[in-house]
Amino acid sequence: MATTVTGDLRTQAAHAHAEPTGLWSWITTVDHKRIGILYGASAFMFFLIGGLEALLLRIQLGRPDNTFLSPDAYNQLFTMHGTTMIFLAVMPLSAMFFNFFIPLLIGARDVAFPRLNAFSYWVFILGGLFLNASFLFHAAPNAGWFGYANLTSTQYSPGLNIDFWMIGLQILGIASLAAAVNFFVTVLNLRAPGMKLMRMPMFVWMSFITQALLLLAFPVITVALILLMFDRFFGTHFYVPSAGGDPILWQHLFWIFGHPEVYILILPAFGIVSEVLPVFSRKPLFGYAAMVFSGAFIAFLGFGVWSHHMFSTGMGPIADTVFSLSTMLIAIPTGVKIFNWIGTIWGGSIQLKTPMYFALGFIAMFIMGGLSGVMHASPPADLQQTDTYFIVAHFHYVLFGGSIFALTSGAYYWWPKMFGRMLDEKIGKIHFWLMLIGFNLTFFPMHFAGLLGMPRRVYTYSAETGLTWLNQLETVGALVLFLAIAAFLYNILKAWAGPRNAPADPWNGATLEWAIPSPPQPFNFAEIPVVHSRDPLWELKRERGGPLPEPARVSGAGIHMPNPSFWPALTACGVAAMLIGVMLLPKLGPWGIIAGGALLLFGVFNWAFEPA
Amino acid sequence: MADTAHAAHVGAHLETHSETSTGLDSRKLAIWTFIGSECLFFASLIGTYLVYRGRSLVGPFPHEEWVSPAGVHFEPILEIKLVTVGTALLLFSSLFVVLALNGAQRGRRGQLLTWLGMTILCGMFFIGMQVYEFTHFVHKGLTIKTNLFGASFFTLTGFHGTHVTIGVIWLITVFILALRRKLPPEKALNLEIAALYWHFVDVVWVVIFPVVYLMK
Amino acid sequence: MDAQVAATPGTTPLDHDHDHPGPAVYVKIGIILFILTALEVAVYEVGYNHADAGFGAVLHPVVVPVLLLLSACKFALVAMFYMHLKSDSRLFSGVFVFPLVIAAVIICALVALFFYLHSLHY
Amino acid sequence: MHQRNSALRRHLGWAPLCALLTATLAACTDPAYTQNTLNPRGDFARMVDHVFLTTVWWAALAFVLVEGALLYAVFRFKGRPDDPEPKQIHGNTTVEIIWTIIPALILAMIAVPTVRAIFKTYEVPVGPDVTEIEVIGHQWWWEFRYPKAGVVTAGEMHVPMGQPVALRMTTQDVLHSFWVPQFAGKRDVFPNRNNVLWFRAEVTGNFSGQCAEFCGIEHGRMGYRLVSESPADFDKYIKGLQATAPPGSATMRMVSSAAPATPVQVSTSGATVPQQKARGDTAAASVQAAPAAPAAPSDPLVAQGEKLFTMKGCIGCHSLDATKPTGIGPNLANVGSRTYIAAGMLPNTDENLARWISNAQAVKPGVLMPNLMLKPDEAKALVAYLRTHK
Ligand code: HEA
Ligand code: HEA
Ligand code: HEC
Ligand code: CUA
Ligand SMILES: [Cu+2]
Repeated sequence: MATTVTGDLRTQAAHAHAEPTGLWSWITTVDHKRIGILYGASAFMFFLIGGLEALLLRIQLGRPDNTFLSPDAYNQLFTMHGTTMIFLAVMPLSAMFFNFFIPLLIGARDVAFPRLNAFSYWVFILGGLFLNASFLFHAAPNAGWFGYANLTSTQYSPGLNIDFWMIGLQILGIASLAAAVNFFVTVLNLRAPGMKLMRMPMFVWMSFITQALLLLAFPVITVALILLMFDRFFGTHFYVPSAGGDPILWQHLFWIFGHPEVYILILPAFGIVSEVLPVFSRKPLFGYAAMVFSGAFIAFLGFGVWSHHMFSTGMGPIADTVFSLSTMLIAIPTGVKIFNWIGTIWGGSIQLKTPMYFALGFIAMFIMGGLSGVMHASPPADLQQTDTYFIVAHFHYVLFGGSIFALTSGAYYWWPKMFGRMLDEKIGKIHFWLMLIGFNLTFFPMHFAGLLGMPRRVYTYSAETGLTWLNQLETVGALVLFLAIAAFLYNILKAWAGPRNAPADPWNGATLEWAIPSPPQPFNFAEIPVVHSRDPLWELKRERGGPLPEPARVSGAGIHMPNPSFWPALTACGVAAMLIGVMLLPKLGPWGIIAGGALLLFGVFNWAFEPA
Repeated sequence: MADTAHAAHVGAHLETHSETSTGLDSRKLAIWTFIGSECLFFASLIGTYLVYRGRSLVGPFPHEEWVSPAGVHFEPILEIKLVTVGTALLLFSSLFVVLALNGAQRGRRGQLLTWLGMTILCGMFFIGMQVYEFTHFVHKGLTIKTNLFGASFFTLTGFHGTHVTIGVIWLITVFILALRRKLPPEKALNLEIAALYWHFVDVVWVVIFPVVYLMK
Repeated sequence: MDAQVAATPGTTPLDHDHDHPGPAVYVKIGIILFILTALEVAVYEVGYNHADAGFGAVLHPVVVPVLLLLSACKFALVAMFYMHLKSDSRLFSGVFVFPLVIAAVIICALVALFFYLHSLHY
Repeated sequence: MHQRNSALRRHLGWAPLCALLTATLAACTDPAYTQNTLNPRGDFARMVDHVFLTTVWWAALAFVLVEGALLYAVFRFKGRPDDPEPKQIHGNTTVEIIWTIIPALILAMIAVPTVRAIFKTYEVPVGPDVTEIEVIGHQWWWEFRYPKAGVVTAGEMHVPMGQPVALRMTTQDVLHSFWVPQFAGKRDVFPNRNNVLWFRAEVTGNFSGQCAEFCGIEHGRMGYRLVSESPADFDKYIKGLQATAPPGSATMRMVSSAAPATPVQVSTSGATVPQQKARGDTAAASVQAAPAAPAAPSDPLVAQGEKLFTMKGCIGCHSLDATKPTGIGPNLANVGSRTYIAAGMLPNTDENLARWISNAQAVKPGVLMPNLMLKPDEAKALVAYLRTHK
């Protein structure tokens, strides 16, 4: 029975479905796959920008007392590097995978609200461009990615820098929230028949938990930013000590958001490797239920540890103790995940393809980042570590060694499905080794630099500190990383120029997306599959006693898909215009806000009453 | 093959009420998700208000009198009576909208229009109450800049007021639909979703009212 | 067997047919809400303005918890009956209550942390 | 030893593993690292180091076991595409329980010393032998006040070796973080309250530290020097500072009773931060026997410098009297004898001093001291004058 249903997918012969092309089709698209590609392309562009910023930082630090960058330029660059990497690179790269693959993995034709999905993307890209536009005014944000009050007050930061940051992040927050509602509902509601919650692929589970985190964490930073905005524009004193305000409130609100945020960055990565490892070990994921629950537990605990970023603020011994212990607790569910991954490859038949390289690299590097995290969790020890390069080492191990390695693994794994083209294995492996070496060369010495006395966010240091050689190693490492990313770019371009001949199932995959052609047709599944197990495709192949025939492209006639729409993009412009209007209050008066609001309302009403 | 046809149907009407994996309507689930998220939004604002309670360096204060250094005397600024009326109106509006929904679901157009109209009126009165309260405070010398109480009070109640305003606009839209006979029972969900949002705005006030106005 | 599974879309449907209470219940709840609000204001009046003697003196030290309790009752009534959480799918309750718990914990934690911080004097 | 390291560096510097080895070897003892936290020289830092090393050893154990298992699995279970399908295992409850419990036990081993140390970090020493220092952060330099002695200085903090030091810290403007790498850890400073840190120096010497919370354009150059000296030398140092007050020591008394109050004015509106209780009034008595202030200048260059100091407006931001807390700029009462100037950035040579005062903006862009456009001979005169303030 199941065989027939899924079998039907591949046997319906017909004319190819004509896909729309052209710029307008991208602006009005509501196809989750195209939106995914938009997310991916934009995020990768931002990743390159963020990486370039990092390179400049590293060049500046390559010599003591260097004057390559002015102090102000350095401050702008590290702030934008952090902000870009977190909000404009890793989060939207994850969003690319949510968009493209959640519907495919759960056997759906699209997300629950396709137009809302387009809206999210357009808000995101406008926010990202707005943030980066600050460079044109020589006023890029310059107070660090967590912008501690009261440095961000008008008194100490009178320029536009902080305005750009504050407004930009609010715009991005709206994008994240809209997307989170959408995917939360999609996962709950659009699963194919038989796809019970405990049959969902692990990537879907981790993404689902990530949406919950987004929904709960982003409102908090929104409020923190609103209070800052009121301080800066309307003369309130939320963070102004002279009037009784307390800058520490910012820190609490920021990190109530900020810590869940780091799990927002890592959980999708956990999901990706949980897909890759079983496929390339030819063995199901070890301890599926434990993986689900540990993911949920990590997310839940993530709301109770925020003050571990504030140990040096002197919160008092009881608060320190509570937050220290809760933080340490997170190592347990995370350890469970690591062990289950090792359990997955244990006894498997490991196929060392590029995605697997990156997945294994992820485990190895993330463990190191996690262990240094546990070292920070001890407040007395953290009094030495905090705000030094030891912390910088920690978070690059979890963010780059964790998120970026896993996202790269996902890119190699799913590239054929997304674009119908294979990435080159040989270049992929060169990419991997360059990245592994460059990464460790850049960030491993940072542990020592930090312990030996290098504070973070300093635009230079003097030779007397003895830290020159460590910094030089790091700079060389960053150059190797540059080569690694260049190799990846080359691989992409090469695939682009090559034939579009990727098979539907190049890796002997276990999940639904491998049952349909590469790249998928707009409606994904000609017929919605019925699911009976966690690894539906493996089950099917086992029943058949061998690989499945290549699925044919079908006409899709009679399948109703949502129409393209221009209104989401227009509404997004309204949202951005309204918030930018706040920033232009002194120039335009309320008119900017009113114009943006009008555009927003116009967009929303047209959207609401447009037939889907 | 009835089940296959049925399955294809699932994907076909993505934004309409159709069979979903949970059997729940996606839009209703979405508004609940959004409401869950809003809980954290208001929690942050209420948290800020509480953290700054009693920490203003200068008056006027919510519950205490204050004599400024220049010798000007300020009464406690909050007007409990006025706000109690507003609170009651908002609570009743919750009752009204649920009656309107009941009407919509049963196809009783009169019931729907009457109670929906009443809801909108209550909402408008509430907004009017707040506008009056705000201007009154400003005249009495409390602005958003004056002190921490002013800042956190206006921000918290102001954002709540903004939510009420959005709710009113939304309900008016639904009211117009109903007037034009575009809200038949099978589309009552359009009102149900707006009503859920409206109730949420109401329960937020249920928290704000004692926290801001009644606790000294 | 397989056909059976396929016929049920997704997992088990969680939504019962709308067995929402009728207008009579709504009005009753409305009256209770009104009474609770009146009680709140009464607690405020008696607990603060007549705190020197009689019932006011008893009430005075517990005004805040009593107010919070009354408010929680109102909150629960609206959520359960007007927002239909009592009769609707439990998924909706989960999606609402979980954030609510986190929200409450965060508010309490913030208040406690600041109180503790201000109690430290160096 | 040092040489061997650099040889190693040259040959194998690229390999992370060697970096690890070299660094650990070098780190423990190498005085080349002036802010080395692995080389504690005070009891607080030693305690912190101990907790840190505990976490390191447990983490190292976890690291070796887990990475080892990972590597082993990768090599042991490497397969080929045509291999038969491996055994399909979905989980194993016993194993899963074990690897939940073991990390929990390891964490307990870390948590116990951690919690013990947390409470110690807040136990600020009190008593007559405690040297209290008020640390005040400014964009981008540190001010130090000795309330018992009624003196203030900047950029260089002197402490008596072997005696407990209690730091009471706040800031004049934005958040900073006071970091004493080899003696204690860091504490952030806030404009609206005091924070504390304490330590007891075990050795004498000149050490460096710097601001560790991003605080604006020159955060990177917000350093200071810590001079640990014998109690006798420390006494001399304090006496010397007290002596910078003009004769007729009424001012001294005034400061010594006012200083504890730390009149930290927040610049925006002039509201004051809660004042501390007066402390150390008794100490003022011991201040009587101070030597006289510098005699009237005999050197004409110094005399010219003295005039310029007023004419060029230096006096508007700087005081030469260590018993008077000053406004915008650091107190210069003993600038002539400081080892470094400009917040730990420049060794205090005549050239550096001249460079700094001629155009501070060129040395430390964005600094709050303006470019005063001094001609070289003016700078020279000022340097000569400042040199007389030791
Ligand atoms: C992807 C992002 C990510 C992730 C996953 C983590 C994970 C963790 N982080 Fe990290 N963290 C950041 C991103 C992340 N962090 C960032 C960006 C900052 C700096 C922000 C800034 O200041 O700019 C930061 C800062 C930071 C601090 C503040 C330091 C300071 O500023 O002073 C602390 C303190 O406790 C901390 C702790 C932890 C802990 C305990 C974990 C744990 O979740 C790790 C758990 C994992 C393991 C422990 C490894 C696997 C487990 C085993 C193999 C089992 C056996 C192990 C043991 C028994 C120990 N992190
Ligand atoms: C996911 C997040 C992420 C990622 C991937 C990275 C990647 C890198 N980061 Fe990171 N970093 C952060 C997040 C991240 N960072 C955060 C949050 C901070 C804190 C900020 C703060 O303090 O506020 C920080 C801070 C930070 C600092 C500390 C600055 C300071 O405190 O003074 C340094 C210093 O070396 C650094 C270096 C690097 C390097 C060398 C890379 C490299 O891995 C980058 C590799 C990429 C490239 C080298 C790009 C190559 C580009 C091309 C091939 C493109 C050519 C193309 C065109 C011309 C279009 N980063
Ligand atoms: C507008 C205020 C201002 C004026 C005028 C000013 N300074 Fe400064 N000065 C400062 C500030 C602020 C610093 C601290 C700079 C830093 O390190 O960030 C400083 C630092 C110094 C230092 C270094 C002190 C140390 O130990 O680190 C010296 C020396 C100095 N000034 C001398 C002078 C002289 C001489 C003049 C006049 C010719 C002068 N200053 C005029 C504000 C001023
Ligand atoms: Cu002061 Cu950084
Ligand atoms: Cu954290």
